Amino acid sequence: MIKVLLFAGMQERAGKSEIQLNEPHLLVSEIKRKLETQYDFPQMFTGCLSAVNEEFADDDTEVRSGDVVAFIPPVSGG
Amino acid sequence: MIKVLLFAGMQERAGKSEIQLNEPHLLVSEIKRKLETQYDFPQMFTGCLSAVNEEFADDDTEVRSGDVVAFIPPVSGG
Amino acid sequence: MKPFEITENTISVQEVVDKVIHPDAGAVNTFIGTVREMTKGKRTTYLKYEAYIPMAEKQLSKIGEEIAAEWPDSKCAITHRIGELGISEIAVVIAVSTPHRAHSFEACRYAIERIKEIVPIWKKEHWEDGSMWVGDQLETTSYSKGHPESEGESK
Amino acid sequence: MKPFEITENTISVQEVVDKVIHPDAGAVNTFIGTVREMTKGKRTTYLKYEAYIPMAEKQLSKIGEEIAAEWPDSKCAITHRIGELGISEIAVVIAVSTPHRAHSFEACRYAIERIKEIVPIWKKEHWEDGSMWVGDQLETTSYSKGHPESEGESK
Repeated sequence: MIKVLLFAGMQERAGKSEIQLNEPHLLVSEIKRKLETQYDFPQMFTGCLSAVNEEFADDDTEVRSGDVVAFIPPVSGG
Repeated sequence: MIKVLLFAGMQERAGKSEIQLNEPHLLVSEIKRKLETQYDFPQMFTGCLSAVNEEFADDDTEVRSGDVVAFIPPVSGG
Repeated sequence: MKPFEITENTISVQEVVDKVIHPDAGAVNTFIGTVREMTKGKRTTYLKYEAYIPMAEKQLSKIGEEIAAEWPDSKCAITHRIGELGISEIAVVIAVSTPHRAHSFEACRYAIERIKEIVPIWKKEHWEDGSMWVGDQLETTSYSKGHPESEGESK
Repeated sequence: MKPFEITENTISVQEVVDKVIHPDAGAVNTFIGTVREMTKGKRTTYLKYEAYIPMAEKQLSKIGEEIAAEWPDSKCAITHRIGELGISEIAVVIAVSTPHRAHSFEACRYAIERIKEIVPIWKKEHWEDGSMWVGDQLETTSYSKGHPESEGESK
Protein backbone atom coordinates (compact mmCIF):
# COMPACT_ATOMS: atom_id res chain seq x y z
CA MET A 1 0.00 0.00 0.00
CA ILE A 2 1.21 3.48 -0.96
CA LYS A 3 0.16 6.44 1.16
CA VAL A 4 -0.46 9.75 -0.66
CA LEU A 5 -0.61 13.07 1.21
CA LEU A 6 -2.34 16.19 -0.08
CA PHE A 7 -2.01 19.72 1.30
CA ALA A 8 -3.48 23.20 1.15
CA GLY A 9 -5.63 23.90 -1.93
CA MET A 10 -5.18 20.40 -3.33
CA GLN A 11 -6.38 18.90 -0.09
CA GLU A 12 -9.47 21.11 -0.16
CA ARG A 13 -10.26 20.26 -3.78
CA ALA A 14 -9.82 16.52 -3.18
CA GLY A 15 -11.79 16.75 0.05
CA LYS A 16 -9.21 14.65 1.88
CA SER A 17 -5.67 14.86 3.18
CA GLU A 18 -4.68 11.25 2.69
CA ILE A 19 -5.30 8.62 0.04
CA GLN A 20 -4.28 4.94 0.15
CA LEU A 21 -3.35 3.20 -3.10
CA ASN A 22 -3.38 -0.58 -3.06
CA GLU A 23 -0.50 -1.07 -5.44
CA PRO A 24 2.90 -2.73 -4.93
CA HIS A 25 4.74 -0.08 -6.97
CA LEU A 26 4.06 2.88 -9.22
CA LEU A 27 5.94 5.79 -10.72
CA VAL A 28 5.12 9.24 -9.33
CA SER A 29 3.74 10.13 -12.77
CA GLU A 30 1.41 7.13 -12.65
CA ILE A 31 0.09 8.20 -9.27
CA LYS A 32 -0.62 11.64 -10.67
CA ARG A 33 -2.55 10.24 -13.62
CA LYS A 34 -4.54 7.91 -11.36
CA LEU A 35 -5.62 10.76 -9.10
CA GLU A 36 -6.42 13.15 -11.94
CA THR A 37 -8.79 10.51 -13.32
CA GLN A 38 -10.26 9.60 -9.96
CA TYR A 39 -10.93 13.24 -9.02
CA ASP A 40 -11.81 14.28 -12.56
CA PHE A 41 -9.35 17.17 -12.26
CA PRO A 42 -7.07 17.18 -15.31
CA GLN A 43 -4.66 19.88 -14.06
CA MET A 44 -4.63 18.82 -10.44
CA PHE A 45 -0.80 18.78 -10.23
CA THR A 46 0.04 21.93 -12.15
CA GLY A 47 2.86 23.73 -10.38
CA CYS A 48 3.13 20.94 -7.85
CA LEU A 49 6.26 19.23 -6.58
CA SER A 50 6.42 15.65 -5.43
CA ALA A 51 8.14 14.16 -2.43
CA VAL A 52 8.73 10.50 -1.59
CA ASN A 53 9.43 9.74 2.06
CA GLU A 54 9.98 13.44 2.78
CA GLU A 55 12.53 13.99 0.03
CA PHE A 56 11.79 15.82 -3.23
CA ALA A 57 11.25 13.37 -6.10
CA ASP A 58 10.71 13.42 -9.86
CA ASP A 59 7.91 12.11 -12.07
CA ASP A 60 9.94 9.00 -12.80
CA THR A 61 10.78 8.23 -9.18
CA GLU A 62 9.60 4.71 -8.31
CA VAL A 63 7.31 4.36 -5.34
CA ARG A 64 6.85 1.08 -3.47
CA SER A 65 4.34 -0.23 -0.99
CA GLY A 66 5.08 1.37 2.38
CA ASP A 67 6.36 4.59 0.85
CA VAL A 68 4.72 7.94 1.55
CA VAL A 69 4.20 10.23 -1.42
CA ALA A 70 3.38 13.89 -0.84
CA PHE A 71 2.30 16.44 -3.40
CA ILE A 72 3.63 19.88 -2.59
CA PRO A 73 1.78 22.85 -4.08
CA PRO A 74 3.80 26.08 -4.41
CA VAL A 75 5.01 26.83 -0.90
CA SER A 76 4.22 30.13 0.81
CA GLY A 77 5.81 30.00 4.24
CA GLY A 78 7.78 32.74 5.93
CA MET B 1 31.38 78.86 33.59
CA ILE B 2 31.92 76.25 30.88
CA LYS B 3 31.55 72.58 31.74
CA VAL B 4 33.86 70.10 29.95
CA LEU B 5 33.15 66.37 29.89
CA LEU B 6 35.77 63.69 29.30
CA PHE B 7 35.14 60.03 28.54
CA ALA B 8 36.83 56.64 28.26
CA GLY B 9 40.62 56.76 27.89
CA MET B 10 40.76 60.56 28.06
CA GLN B 11 38.88 60.52 31.31
CA GLU B 12 41.32 58.00 32.74
CA ARG B 13 44.35 59.97 31.61
CA ALA B 14 42.96 63.23 33.00
CA GLY B 15 41.89 61.49 36.19
CA LYS B 16 38.50 63.19 36.08
CA SER B 17 35.28 63.13 34.11
CA GLU B 18 34.39 66.79 34.41
CA ILE B 19 36.30 70.05 34.33
CA GLN B 20 34.93 73.54 35.02
CA LEU B 21 36.43 76.49 33.13
CA ASN B 22 35.76 79.94 34.58
CA GLU B 23 35.57 81.77 31.28
CA PRO B 24 32.70 83.68 29.66
CA HIS B 25 33.47 82.34 26.17
CA LEU B 26 36.10 80.32 24.34
CA LEU B 27 36.50 78.55 21.03
CA VAL B 28 36.59 74.75 21.13
CA SER B 29 40.20 74.97 19.89
CA GLU B 30 41.09 77.26 22.81
CA ILE B 31 39.62 74.81 25.30
CA LYS B 32 41.72 72.05 23.76
CA ARG B 33 44.91 74.09 24.06
CA LYS B 34 44.12 75.03 27.66
CA LEU B 35 43.64 71.40 28.68
CA GLU B 36 46.69 70.15 26.79
CA THR B 37 48.78 72.64 28.74
CA GLN B 38 47.07 71.99 32.06
CA TYR B 39 47.45 68.21 31.76
CA ASP B 40 50.82 68.41 30.03
CA PHE B 41 49.53 66.09 27.33
CA PRO B 42 50.31 67.62 23.92
CA GLN B 43 48.30 65.10 21.84
CA MET B 44 45.42 64.72 24.24
CA PHE B 45 42.78 65.35 21.54
CA THR B 46 44.21 63.32 18.67
CA GLY B 47 41.38 61.52 16.91
CA CYS B 48 38.84 63.18 19.14
CA LEU B 49 35.56 64.82 18.16
CA SER B 50 33.98 67.68 20.01
CA ALA B 51 30.35 68.25 20.97
CA VAL B 52 28.75 71.38 22.33
CA ASN B 53 25.45 70.86 24.14
CA GLU B 54 25.19 67.31 22.78
CA GLU B 55 25.68 68.27 19.13
CA PHE B 56 28.90 67.67 17.19
CA ALA B 57 30.94 70.86 16.87
CA ASP B 58 34.10 72.10 15.16
CA ASP B 59 37.32 73.60 16.47
CA ASP B 60 36.02 77.06 15.70
CA THR B 61 32.66 76.63 17.40
CA GLU B 62 32.18 79.29 20.06
CA VAL B 63 31.38 78.12 23.55
CA ARG B 64 29.74 80.36 26.16
CA SER B 65 29.29 80.20 29.87
CA GLY B 66 26.58 77.64 30.64
CA ASP B 67 27.44 75.46 27.64
CA VAL B 68 28.55 71.86 28.02
CA VAL B 69 31.50 70.76 25.89
CA ALA B 70 32.22 67.07 25.49
CA PHE B 71 35.27 65.50 23.91
CA ILE B 72 34.41 62.30 22.12
CA PRO B 73 37.24 59.81 21.55
CA PRO B 74 36.74 57.35 18.67
CA VAL B 75 33.48 55.59 19.46
CA SER B 76 33.30 51.81 19.78
CA GLY B 77 29.70 50.94 20.57
CA GLY B 78 27.67 48.14 19.03
CA MET C 1 16.02 22.11 22.28
CA LYS C 2 15.17 21.71 18.61
CA PRO C 3 16.99 24.22 16.43
CA PHE C 4 14.54 23.72 13.54
CA GLU C 5 10.95 23.52 14.56
CA ILE C 6 7.35 23.79 13.40
CA THR C 7 5.05 24.77 16.24
CA GLU C 8 1.40 25.58 16.87
CA ASN C 9 2.32 27.89 19.75
CA THR C 10 3.31 31.55 20.02
CA ILE C 11 7.00 31.91 19.17
CA SER C 12 9.31 33.51 21.70
CA VAL C 13 11.95 35.55 19.89
CA GLN C 14 14.26 35.32 22.89
CA GLU C 15 14.02 31.54 22.92
CA VAL C 16 15.09 31.26 19.28
CA VAL C 17 17.90 33.78 19.81
CA ASP C 18 19.13 31.89 22.87
CA LYS C 19 19.59 28.78 20.72
CA VAL C 20 22.32 30.47 18.66
CA ILE C 21 24.13 32.67 21.18
CA HIS C 22 27.53 31.25 22.14
CA PRO C 23 30.97 32.52 23.23
CA ASP C 24 32.43 32.74 19.72
CA ALA C 25 29.48 34.68 18.30
CA GLY C 26 29.64 38.44 18.34
CA ALA C 27 26.60 39.03 16.15
CA VAL C 28 23.12 37.61 15.89
CA ASN C 29 20.79 38.58 13.09
CA THR C 30 17.14 37.76 13.46
CA PHE C 31 14.36 37.84 10.92
CA ILE C 32 10.82 37.88 12.22
CA GLY C 33 7.89 37.51 9.86
CA THR C 34 4.66 39.01 11.16
CA VAL C 35 1.11 39.02 9.81
CA ARG C 36 0.54 42.25 7.89
CA GLU C 37 -2.95 43.69 7.75
CA MET C 38 -2.95 45.14 4.22
CA THR C 39 -1.66 43.13 1.26
CA LYS C 40 -2.15 44.53 -2.24
CA GLY C 41 -4.94 46.77 -0.99
CA LYS C 42 -6.89 43.96 0.68
CA ARG C 43 -7.44 43.80 4.43
CA THR C 44 -6.42 40.45 5.88
CA THR C 45 -8.48 39.30 8.87
CA TYR C 46 -6.23 36.35 9.72
CA LEU C 47 -3.82 33.89 8.14
CA LYS C 48 -3.79 30.15 8.37
CA TYR C 49 -0.53 28.28 7.96
CA GLU C 50 -0.33 24.59 7.25
CA ALA C 51 2.81 22.45 6.96
CA TYR C 52 3.88 18.98 6.00
CA ILE C 53 5.49 18.95 9.41
CA PRO C 54 8.17 16.22 9.30
CA MET C 55 9.39 17.28 5.87
CA ALA C 56 9.22 20.98 6.76
CA GLU C 57 11.47 20.40 9.78
CA LYS C 58 13.84 18.37 7.60
CA GLN C 59 13.99 21.18 5.05
CA LEU C 60 14.61 23.78 7.72
CA SER C 61 17.52 21.64 8.97
CA LYS C 62 18.77 21.47 5.41
CA ILE C 63 18.81 25.27 5.24
CA GLY C 64 20.79 25.20 8.47
CA GLU C 65 23.32 22.85 6.86
CA GLU C 66 23.60 25.08 3.79
CA ILE C 67 24.30 28.06 6.04
CA ALA C 68 26.86 26.17 8.13
CA ALA C 69 28.67 25.22 4.92
CA GLU C 70 28.63 28.72 3.46
CA TRP C 71 29.28 30.89 6.53
CA PRO C 72 32.04 29.54 8.76
CA ASP C 73 31.34 29.31 12.49
CA SER C 74 27.72 30.30 12.05
CA LYS C 75 24.86 28.82 14.03
CA CYS C 76 21.24 28.92 12.91
CA ALA C 77 17.83 28.28 14.45
CA ILE C 78 14.41 28.60 12.82
CA THR C 79 10.93 28.25 14.27
CA HIS C 80 7.85 28.49 12.05
CA ARG C 81 4.38 28.62 13.45
CA ILE C 82 1.32 26.97 11.91
CA GLY C 83 -2.40 27.33 12.56
CA GLU C 84 -4.44 30.53 12.65
CA LEU C 85 -2.54 33.80 13.20
CA GLY C 86 -4.03 37.23 13.76
CA ILE C 87 -2.63 40.58 12.57
CA SER C 88 0.87 41.34 13.96
CA GLU C 89 1.37 37.80 15.25
CA ILE C 90 4.74 36.20 14.56
CA ALA C 91 4.77 33.49 11.88
CA VAL C 92 8.49 32.78 11.71
CA VAL C 93 11.67 33.59 13.62
CA ILE C 94 15.11 32.95 12.13
CA ALA C 95 18.24 33.59 14.17
CA VAL C 96 21.79 33.28 12.85
CA SER C 97 24.88 33.95 14.93
CA THR C 98 28.31 34.53 13.41
CA PRO C 99 31.62 35.84 14.71
CA HIS C 100 31.29 39.04 12.63
CA ARG C 101 28.20 41.01 11.77
CA ALA C 102 28.20 41.10 7.97
CA HIS C 103 27.84 37.33 7.79
CA SER C 104 24.91 37.25 10.18
CA PHE C 105 22.93 39.56 7.87
CA GLU C 106 23.83 37.58 4.74
CA ALA C 107 23.06 34.19 6.24
CA CYS C 108 19.76 35.27 7.77
CA ARG C 109 18.65 36.77 4.48
CA TYR C 110 19.57 33.54 2.74
CA ALA C 111 17.50 31.56 5.25
CA ILE C 112 14.27 33.49 4.67
CA GLU C 113 14.66 33.28 0.89
CA ARG C 114 15.22 29.52 1.10
CA ILE C 115 12.21 29.05 3.37
CA LYS C 116 10.11 30.59 0.63
CA GLU C 117 11.56 28.11 -1.88
CA ILE C 118 12.01 24.69 -0.34
CA VAL C 119 10.00 24.34 2.88
CA PRO C 120 6.54 22.74 2.58
CA ILE C 121 4.51 25.35 4.42
CA TRP C 122 1.40 27.00 2.98
CA LYS C 123 -0.36 30.19 3.89
CA LYS C 124 -4.05 30.86 3.43
CA GLU C 125 -5.11 34.49 3.50
CA HIS C 126 -8.51 35.18 4.96
CA TRP C 127 -10.34 38.41 4.18
CA GLU C 128 -13.80 39.53 5.22
CA ASP C 129 -15.15 38.33 1.88
CA GLY C 130 -13.13 35.24 1.10
CA SER C 131 -9.90 33.35 1.37
CA MET C 132 -7.12 31.99 -0.83
CA TRP C 133 -4.13 29.69 -0.52
CA VAL C 134 -1.22 31.91 -1.49
CA GLY C 135 0.52 30.60 -4.59
CA ASP C 136 -2.41 28.39 -5.52
CA GLN C 137 -3.24 30.29 -8.71
CA LEU C 138 -1.66 30.47 -12.09
CA GLU C 139 -0.75 34.14 -11.74
CA THR C 140 1.41 33.49 -8.69
CA THR C 141 4.63 31.50 -8.44
CA SER C 142 4.49 27.90 -9.48
CA TYR C 143 7.35 25.53 -10.02
CA SER C 144 7.92 24.49 -13.57
CA LYS C 145 11.24 22.74 -13.56
CA GLY C 146 11.17 20.02 -10.94
CA HIS C 147 12.64 20.43 -7.52
CA PRO C 148 13.79 23.74 -6.20
CA GLU C 149 16.86 22.36 -4.43
CA SER C 150 19.16 23.83 -7.00
CA GLU C 151 17.46 27.20 -7.31
CA GLY C 152 18.88 28.78 -4.15
CA GLU C 153 20.84 31.95 -4.61
CA SER C 154 24.51 31.08 -4.63
CA LYS C 155 25.01 34.18 -2.41
CA MET D 1 8.29 53.31 26.02
CA LYS D 2 11.52 54.85 24.74
CA PRO D 3 12.40 53.67 21.24
CA PHE D 4 16.04 54.76 21.63
CA GLU D 5 17.59 53.92 24.91
CA ILE D 6 20.82 53.48 26.84
CA THR D 7 20.37 51.12 29.78
CA GLU D 8 22.40 49.51 32.54
CA ASN D 9 20.09 46.50 32.61
CA THR D 10 19.91 43.24 30.69
CA ILE D 11 18.21 43.87 27.33
CA SER D 12 15.12 41.88 26.45
CA VAL D 13 15.10 41.14 22.70
CA GLN D 14 11.34 40.66 22.76
CA GLU D 15 10.81 44.05 24.36
CA VAL D 16 12.76 45.85 21.64
CA VAL D 17 11.01 43.85 18.91
CA ASP D 18 7.60 44.66 20.42
CA LYS D 19 8.34 48.37 20.01
CA VAL D 20 8.40 48.07 16.21
CA ILE D 21 5.75 45.45 15.47
CA HIS D 22 2.59 47.00 14.01
CA PRO D 23 -0.21 46.04 11.60
CA ASP D 24 1.49 47.39 8.47
CA ALA D 25 4.78 45.63 9.15
CA GLY D 26 5.31 42.22 7.64
CA ALA D 27 9.00 41.96 8.47
CA VAL D 28 11.20 42.73 11.43
CA ASN D 29 14.96 42.48 11.22
CA THR D 30 16.90 42.44 14.44
CA PHE D 31 20.58 42.82 15.05
CA ILE D 32 21.93 41.67 18.39
CA GLY D 33 25.50 42.37 19.37
CA THR D 34 26.90 39.95 21.95
CA VAL D 35 30.20 39.82 23.81
CA ARG D 36 32.58 37.48 21.98
CA GLU D 37 35.18 35.61 23.97
CA MET D 38 38.07 35.57 21.48
CA THR D 39 39.06 38.72 19.58
CA LYS D 40 42.23 38.68 17.49
CA GLY D 41 43.51 35.69 19.43
CA LYS D 42 43.04 37.27 22.86
CA ARG D 43 40.59 35.95 25.43
CA THR D 44 38.23 38.65 26.70
CA THR D 45 37.15 38.22 30.33
CA TYR D 46 34.55 40.99 30.22
CA LEU D 47 33.73 44.25 28.46
CA LYS D 48 32.90 47.58 29.97
CA TYR D 49 30.74 50.02 28.01
CA GLU D 50 30.50 53.68 28.83
CA ALA D 51 28.31 56.30 27.12
CA TYR D 52 27.70 60.01 27.07
CA ILE D 53 24.13 59.05 27.79
CA PRO D 54 22.01 62.05 26.75
CA MET D 55 23.95 62.57 23.54
CA ALA D 56 24.03 58.83 22.79
CA GLU D 57 20.24 58.65 23.03
CA LYS D 58 19.96 61.72 20.80
CA GLN D 59 22.26 60.13 18.23
CA LEU D 60 20.33 56.86 18.30
CA SER D 61 17.13 58.87 17.62
CA LYS D 62 18.94 60.56 14.78
CA ILE D 63 19.71 57.17 13.25
CA GLY D 64 16.01 56.38 13.61
CA GLU D 65 15.16 59.57 11.71
CA GLU D 66 17.64 58.75 8.96
CA ILE D 67 16.05 55.31 8.60
CA ALA D 68 12.51 56.70 8.57
CA ALA D 69 13.55 59.07 5.78
CA GLU D 70 15.28 56.41 3.70
CA TRP D 71 12.97 53.43 4.11
CA PRO D 72 9.29 54.31 3.82
CA ASP D 73 6.93 53.02 6.51
CA SER D 74 9.78 51.64 8.59
CA LYS D 75 9.91 51.76 12.36
CA CYS D 76 13.09 51.44 14.38
CA ALA D 77 14.05 50.84 18.02
CA ILE D 78 17.52 50.55 19.51
CA THR D 79 18.64 49.72 23.03
CA HIS D 80 22.32 49.78 23.96
CA ARG D 81 23.56 48.54 27.29
CA ILE D 82 26.40 50.07 29.32
CA GLY D 83 28.37 48.84 32.31
CA GLU D 84 30.18 45.52 32.68
CA LEU D 85 29.13 42.68 30.38
CA GLY D 86 30.28 39.08 30.52
CA ILE D 87 30.85 36.71 27.58
CA SER D 88 27.69 36.13 25.47
CA GLU D 89 25.79 38.95 27.14
CA ILE D 90 23.83 41.28 24.84
CA ALA D 91 25.33 44.74 24.33
CA VAL D 92 22.92 46.10 21.73
CA VAL D 93 19.59 45.21 20.14
CA ILE D 94 18.35 46.95 17.00
CA ALA D 95 14.92 46.17 15.57
CA VAL D 96 13.54 47.56 12.32
CA SER D 97 10.12 46.73 10.94
CA THR D 98 9.13 47.37 7.34
CA PRO D 99 6.26 46.28 5.13
CA HIS D 100 8.57 44.09 3.02
CA ARG D 101 11.55 42.06 4.11
CA ALA D 102 14.39 43.38 1.93
CA HIS D 103 14.10 46.83 3.51
CA SER D 104 14.22 45.48 7.05
CA PHE D 105 17.60 43.90 6.36
CA GLU D 106 19.00 47.02 4.68
CA ALA D 107 17.78 49.43 7.35
CA CYS D 108 18.98 47.29 10.25
CA ARG D 109 22.40 46.95 8.67
CA TYR D 110 22.52 50.69 8.21
CA ALA D 111 21.66 51.19 11.89
CA ILE D 112 24.53 49.09 13.24
CA GLU D 113 27.05 50.75 10.91
CA ARG D 114 25.85 54.19 12.01
CA ILE D 115 26.04 53.25 15.69
CA LYS D 116 29.69 52.50 15.15
CA GLU D 117 30.17 55.93 13.58
CA ILE D 118 28.14 58.57 15.39
CA VAL D 119 27.00 57.33 18.80
CA PRO D 120 29.19 58.30 21.79
CA ILE D 121 29.60 54.87 23.36
CA TRP D 122 32.96 53.35 24.24
CA LYS D 123 33.99 49.80 24.90
CA LYS D 124 36.85 48.72 27.13
CA GLU D 125 38.14 45.21 26.62
CA HIS D 126 39.35 43.42 29.70
CA TRP D 127 41.68 40.44 29.43
CA GLU D 128 43.34 38.45 32.16
CA ASP D 129 46.50 40.52 31.76
CA GLY D 130 45.22 43.97 30.95
CA SER D 131 42.60 46.18 29.39
CA MET D 132 42.18 48.72 26.61
CA TRP D 133 39.62 51.23 25.41
CA VAL D 134 38.84 50.07 21.88
CA GLY D 135 39.79 52.72 19.36
CA ASP D 136 41.98 54.56 21.83
CA GLN D 137 45.21 53.88 19.97
CA LEU D 138 46.74 55.28 16.86
CA GLU D 139 46.55 51.99 15.01
CA THR D 140 42.76 51.84 15.29
CA THR D 141 40.13 54.13 13.73
CA SER D 142 40.34 57.76 14.59
CA TYR D 143 38.47 60.64 13.04
CA SER D 144 40.59 63.03 11.08
CA LYS D 145 38.11 65.23 9.30
CA GLY D 146 35.72 66.67 11.86
CA HIS D 147 32.30 65.27 12.43
CA PRO D 148 31.21 61.93 11.12
CA GLU D 149 27.65 63.05 10.34
CA SER D 150 28.38 63.10 6.66
CA GLU D 151 30.30 59.86 6.53
CA GLY D 152 27.30 57.52 6.65
CA GLU D 153 26.88 55.18 3.75
CA SER D 154 24.37 56.69 1.37
CA LYS D 155 22.99 53.12 0.96
